[in-house]
Amino acid sequence: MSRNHDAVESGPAARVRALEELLARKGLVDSDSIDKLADTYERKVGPRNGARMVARAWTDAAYKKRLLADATAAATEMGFSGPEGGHLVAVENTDRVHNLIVCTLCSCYPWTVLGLPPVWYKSFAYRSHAVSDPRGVMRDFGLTLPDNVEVRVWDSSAEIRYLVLPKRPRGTDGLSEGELADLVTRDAMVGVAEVASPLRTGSRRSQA
Amino acid sequence: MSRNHDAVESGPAARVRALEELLARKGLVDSDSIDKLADTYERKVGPRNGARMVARAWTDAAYKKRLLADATAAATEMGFSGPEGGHLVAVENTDRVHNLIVCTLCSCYPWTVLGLPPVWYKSFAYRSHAVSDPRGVMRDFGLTLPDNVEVRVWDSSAEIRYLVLPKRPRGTDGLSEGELADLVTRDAMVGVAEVASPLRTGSRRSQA
Amino acid sequence: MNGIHDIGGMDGFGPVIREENEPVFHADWERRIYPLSLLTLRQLGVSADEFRHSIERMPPARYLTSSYYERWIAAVETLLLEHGVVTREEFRAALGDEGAGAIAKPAEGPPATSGARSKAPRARFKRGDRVRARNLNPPGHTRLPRYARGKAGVVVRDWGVFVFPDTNAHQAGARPQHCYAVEFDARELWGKPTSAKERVSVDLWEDYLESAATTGPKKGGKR
Amino acid sequence: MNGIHDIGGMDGFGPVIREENEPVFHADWERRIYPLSLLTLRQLGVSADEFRHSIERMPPARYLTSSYYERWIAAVETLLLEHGVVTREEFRAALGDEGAGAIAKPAEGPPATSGARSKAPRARFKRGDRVRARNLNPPGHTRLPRYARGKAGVVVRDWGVFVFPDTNAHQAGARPQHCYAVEFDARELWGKPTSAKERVSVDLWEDYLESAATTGPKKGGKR
Repeated sequence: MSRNHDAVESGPAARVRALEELLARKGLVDSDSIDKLADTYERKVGPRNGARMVARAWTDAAYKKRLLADATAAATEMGFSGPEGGHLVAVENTDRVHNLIVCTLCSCYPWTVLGLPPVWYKSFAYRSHAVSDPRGVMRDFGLTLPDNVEVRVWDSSAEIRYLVLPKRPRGTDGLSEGELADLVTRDAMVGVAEVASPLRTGSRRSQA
Repeated sequence: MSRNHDAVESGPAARVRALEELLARKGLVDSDSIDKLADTYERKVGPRNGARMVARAWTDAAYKKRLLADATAAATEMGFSGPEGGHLVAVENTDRVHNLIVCTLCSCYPWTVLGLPPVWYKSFAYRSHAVSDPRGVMRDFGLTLPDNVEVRVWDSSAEIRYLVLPKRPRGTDGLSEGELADLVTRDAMVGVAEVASPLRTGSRRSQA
Repeated sequence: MNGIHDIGGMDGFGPVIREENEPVFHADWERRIYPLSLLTLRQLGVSADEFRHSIERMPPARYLTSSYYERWIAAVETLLLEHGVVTREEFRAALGDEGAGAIAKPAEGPPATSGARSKAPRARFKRGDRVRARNLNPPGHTRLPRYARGKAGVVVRDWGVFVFPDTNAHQAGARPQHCYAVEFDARELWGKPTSAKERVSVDLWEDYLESAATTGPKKGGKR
Repeated sequence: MNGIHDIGGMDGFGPVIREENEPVFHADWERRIYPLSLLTLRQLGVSADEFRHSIERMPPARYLTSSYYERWIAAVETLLLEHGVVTREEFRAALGDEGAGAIAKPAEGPPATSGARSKAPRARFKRGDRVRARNLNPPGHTRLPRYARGKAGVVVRDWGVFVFPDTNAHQAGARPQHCYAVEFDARELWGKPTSAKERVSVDLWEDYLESAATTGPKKGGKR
């Protein structure tokens, strides 16, 4: 798979190598700084950050209140901050309202709390249809919302970055904050999925 | 030049050959009919038809009246008719109004009187900007209209096909209908150019 | 559909380049695909509306990277496949792939309309009427350009009765109705503060239009 | 500019395809161009606005046929050239061509604005106000999507003061002003007769907005 990718992308690969050499010669970039920054996004920043905030909001009413009032501060308080997290806003899913995040003009995304966006979030298919047919887009992900649930799409056209606070699933009463965080997916925090109940998986398993 | 084209287009060339063979085997098309139709558009139908109508309108007030009232009939009367000429409309350029024809959604064009459209008419550059920046598009052709001339763009979104009746240039009083027709260009009948005066060319020459 | 073909008002395509002494066809394959297409469409009974829509359903990147006649090749392949004249297997044997129809967006037409409407319906609008193009975004074929939607203009001509592309392209009924030349001020279309006068006339079917009086205040005076 | 990047509401791109267990980067060159870009932008003092606009100015066909990180490569090359850090000759020696900047649409910014505006200007709108997105089609950078232009909505949040992208991207002034979340009913945006409720919120700067009362009749009631 990754070998395939390398083959297809030999053009850009060679180009980036040449660019890096050129800019290194000019003293603009150096290989160590590049490695360090790449490592940060590969290892330190990712959807796990957002998942921990969600899990805490589910278990700590005061934190949830702070999160919905000022998500930037609520993220900083847990150690998550950065240039793209400067204006973070959390939007809450309920039984009546479901939120969906998109950036139609480019691919703005809450890096600090979700890491780098997946390819589908940056795809033309998602960017074009999330605003005109959000229910159809959710169906592409296997999520079919009842008609009486209002869909609210947030197009990140400015410097605000959105994070969806998903609904806490049933059957999670006894779980710890850490166990809850394990359930929370990136897709749920963008709004193309709900957080699956561990019960459902369990019952399906017991039926099998 | 044309060898160059063949090299670039070896993909489509092979594809069209295979398609033609496949459809011929199915009895849908035959090579003679294809040749005949291609010949028609290469030899019989072209901007010369429109130019003759324009020249006649310049010299025959009654014809001009008929042309502006019903261009389809005025074309048929001169022997020009066909499936794409069914709803022909002539729009007249004056000192106060300049008309420009485009088809933003595809490349509709008055085939019967102008032949097949040139590549620039079908280009994305022309289709996109003719409606939002017609004066800029005309400048691409070297035509700069005074600000007090109103520009009227006709987007051929339905089955009406437009023909611009250009202004008759100065210094053409003594010319015959045939000589006038020789002056009328395709570009002028689309509206991206004016018909050049033979005087101006003459005077430029006499200066040289 | 809001396809890539609907590019009126888009930026970024650069200046218009004119070719000196341009030939009618630039290559022998162009000279052949053009009549081949016309003959095939006639044999299959394909309307201009359906043909246009087969081009519009090309993947956007492919549309933009294809030349005009390459788009015709794609359209013919799509229609041959969709009309059941050529199978994917036959295409594979002849072309090495399954034909452009295999990657075209499937057509999503409106429900078929009854033939109840008369063939020469009464015109709802007349010359001088102030109208507004409706904000329609149908999933199928339409000839209402995006740049005109929601904009107010004036009827300058009634062209008479024509079949309706939005249904006709999908064999969902001819729905004949009046088609009008509607003239829009460039300031209305593009919001630009032009000192120089510019107007754009778009030919619009009656179902695309509503009386401007019902949706907004009358701007400007009589014409 | 009405660039190819402004694709909200476009059709034809097919379903959204999700990749299972997707890695952060799909190739080593992606892993390098991303931080390389960030570091270069920082060195050159390029704002997010200017960076975005360098992507938007790619030729449309190239934009659509490039992957996300390939667009970053093009943007970095464009900015290096335009900031005079790398010459076309240097690119030719290193890359074999003159770099993406040689084919990017030149930026056409607005005239520079004076710094007269205060840094914390007064908000013209407040939560609950009915506003209309203006029909602006500037030749340069803008963050007002085409699908929202001319449409009426309601201010649901005042995000505070932000620099104005349309001038800031072109070094034509920061022009700080309030930016609001404006919520549009999907029926207003797409004209569709949806039974199910859908709303789209777009973050819009004050200069993009006008009071809805001045341009059309008030629809609907209070919220």
